[in-house]
Amino acid sequence: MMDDNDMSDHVEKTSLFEAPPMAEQERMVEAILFASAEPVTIKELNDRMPHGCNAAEALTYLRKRYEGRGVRVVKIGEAWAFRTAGDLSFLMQKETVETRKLSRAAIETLAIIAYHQPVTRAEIEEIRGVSVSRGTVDQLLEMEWIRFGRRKMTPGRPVTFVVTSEFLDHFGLESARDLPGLKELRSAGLLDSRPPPSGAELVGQDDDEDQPELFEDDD
Amino acid sequence: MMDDNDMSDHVEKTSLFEAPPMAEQERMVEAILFASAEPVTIKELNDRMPHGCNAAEALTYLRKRYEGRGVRVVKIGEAWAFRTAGDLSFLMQKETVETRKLSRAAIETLAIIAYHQPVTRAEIEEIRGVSVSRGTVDQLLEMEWIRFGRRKMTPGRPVTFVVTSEFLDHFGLESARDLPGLKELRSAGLLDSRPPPSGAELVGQDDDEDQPELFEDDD
Amino acid sequence: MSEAEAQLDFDQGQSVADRLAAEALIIDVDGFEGPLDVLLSLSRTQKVDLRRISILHLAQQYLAFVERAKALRLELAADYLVMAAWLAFLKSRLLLPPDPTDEGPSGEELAAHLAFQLERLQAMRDAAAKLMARDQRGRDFFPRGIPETMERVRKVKYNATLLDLMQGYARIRTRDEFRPFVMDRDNVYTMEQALASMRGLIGFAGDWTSLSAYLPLGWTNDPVRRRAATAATFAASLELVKAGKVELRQSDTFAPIELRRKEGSDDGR
Repeated sequence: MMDDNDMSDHVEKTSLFEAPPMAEQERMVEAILFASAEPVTIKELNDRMPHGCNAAEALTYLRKRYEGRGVRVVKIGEAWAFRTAGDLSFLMQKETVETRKLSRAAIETLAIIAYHQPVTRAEIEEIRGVSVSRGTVDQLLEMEWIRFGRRKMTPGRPVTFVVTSEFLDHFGLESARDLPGLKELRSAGLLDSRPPPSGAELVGQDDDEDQPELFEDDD
Repeated sequence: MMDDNDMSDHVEKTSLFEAPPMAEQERMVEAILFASAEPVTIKELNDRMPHGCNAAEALTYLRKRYEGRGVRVVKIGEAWAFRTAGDLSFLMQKETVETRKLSRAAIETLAIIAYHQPVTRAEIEEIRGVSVSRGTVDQLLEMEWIRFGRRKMTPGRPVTFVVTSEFLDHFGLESARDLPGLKELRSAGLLDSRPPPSGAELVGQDDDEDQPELFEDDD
Repeated sequence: MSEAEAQLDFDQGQSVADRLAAEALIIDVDGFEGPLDVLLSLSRTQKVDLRRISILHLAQQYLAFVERAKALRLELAADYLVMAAWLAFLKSRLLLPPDPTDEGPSGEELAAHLAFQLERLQAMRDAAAKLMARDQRGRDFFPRGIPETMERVRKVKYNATLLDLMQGYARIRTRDEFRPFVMDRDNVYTMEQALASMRGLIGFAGDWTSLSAYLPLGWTNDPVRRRAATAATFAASLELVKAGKVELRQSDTFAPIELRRKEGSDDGR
């Protein structure tokens, strides 16, 4: 906070352009995040708050304030939202939304996309050893848990899939880096796209001739 | 808040049937009010919270906690809900300003008022050769570019319109007399300066001899 | 371990529960998501780390599985059979001493890759389970139940420049004064114009005069303008004839058209 006495002269002159005090900015962030069911980005916060506000700073104070409360300030991707504390879920039967039961194939496909993103359909099939049905991908797209990523710079320029911030929000993740067990899987080399021994017929590869090339410049 | 130390003995003995500490109850009320799609009554709160809770008391603490915050706990009928603090309601509005070009009819009407003020609606219609819609005049009045002038001392005492200082401001004019005259319009190439193909008697008539009269009864 | 031993192992060396499980594998073949899924299930019976699994053993188990499935006359999808063929090939590679002249990957390399695939699939299944076990929105934690909608206030600001104003005014003045010429009609002479000018002139037309004499000044040289003026003047003279003001005559085809004021008509002007 500024020293008001020192600056009083200055403040008088520029009061029109002076940002509100930080406590006030914190209230504003609180109000905006409370009002929205969707996560709100820092940019959106700053856009909605008066000129000169620092939403990011106000947010750090707000997060601290709500630590241990019944609702919490959570980060979802690049955005922020209030969510009820997980330990109080037992109170919420009334609010519980029946989610469509996902098939085992859909859950596995989702996990593969989350852990391997950006990933092509052929890569998913290589990992699961079966072809991925259109319906499975469509369902995940429809739920807005996955979306199309950039095309791979490999022959055929196949589309890739990545998870969305909606996915992060649903599973209470700040980012895809926070996926459970991600580090362990990576260090175990299980997220590598290890090409099959050259010339070998691939297990699970039924008809994708271009499959071996898919992993050439995978990241 | 309760004194936990005083009660620790008691809590230990009856923990199975003991209500959660008040701080915990407050968190519960907070989460329920936050997540509920409708305002929640005390009875509902008690029904949803573990046995032995005192929702009314927890609510009192919660209200106090949110005093002066960006959101407040408010009573709606017999039920309770979170609402944005009144002084922050401006954050819930997104104002988009769209600049649109004034319609041709409005510009022409405005021009006639500026050049011929004070002018009655009938006079405007005579000059434009078409009737002037109410909407056009209302729009100009609303923009505060025109206002009502004195009534004309003619039968029916029709109201007149004049331009406002707002209008002069917008167009960077000191007075309506500073509007470019017909001669200037012509030299600016805005008026057709070709002699009419025939009827030479018309030529010269559109010179601005009559211009001074435009402002004859200007006030 | 010989193949026979493995077969024995698979058939009899397991507990009842394991045999039931093996049975279930066959009965539920359609429930499997492809050969890799079957291999993963079979590998569990080895009860070792997937990295140390015996691929040879696994290959034998799979081949036995496919045999039994065929014996039960279950329709086996092509990829199960492709896998069987591939595993048979792999098994032979693993069992035979390596041929130094043979190019391509060794049996060990192929086996290692298969083991990797199985381990990776298992890892993804575990990860999926962990993911689904997380707190989920709408089940364990919740967003605001009464979101306050952002009100969109749309303000329209109208704008106009001085030039707009001047153009607007000029437009009106132009309309007023040159109404017939508002459009680009330089070379169009209207009948109304001709009528107006003839009305002023026919008072002086006591004698037969050529129609061409009535053409307005400045419309006689340019052929386009002359044609327009002639047509308009002729049409106007017909109007005047109809009104009983003038008489028209033409001595021959293409001869000049002449007109004069009709006797008795005093309305020349």
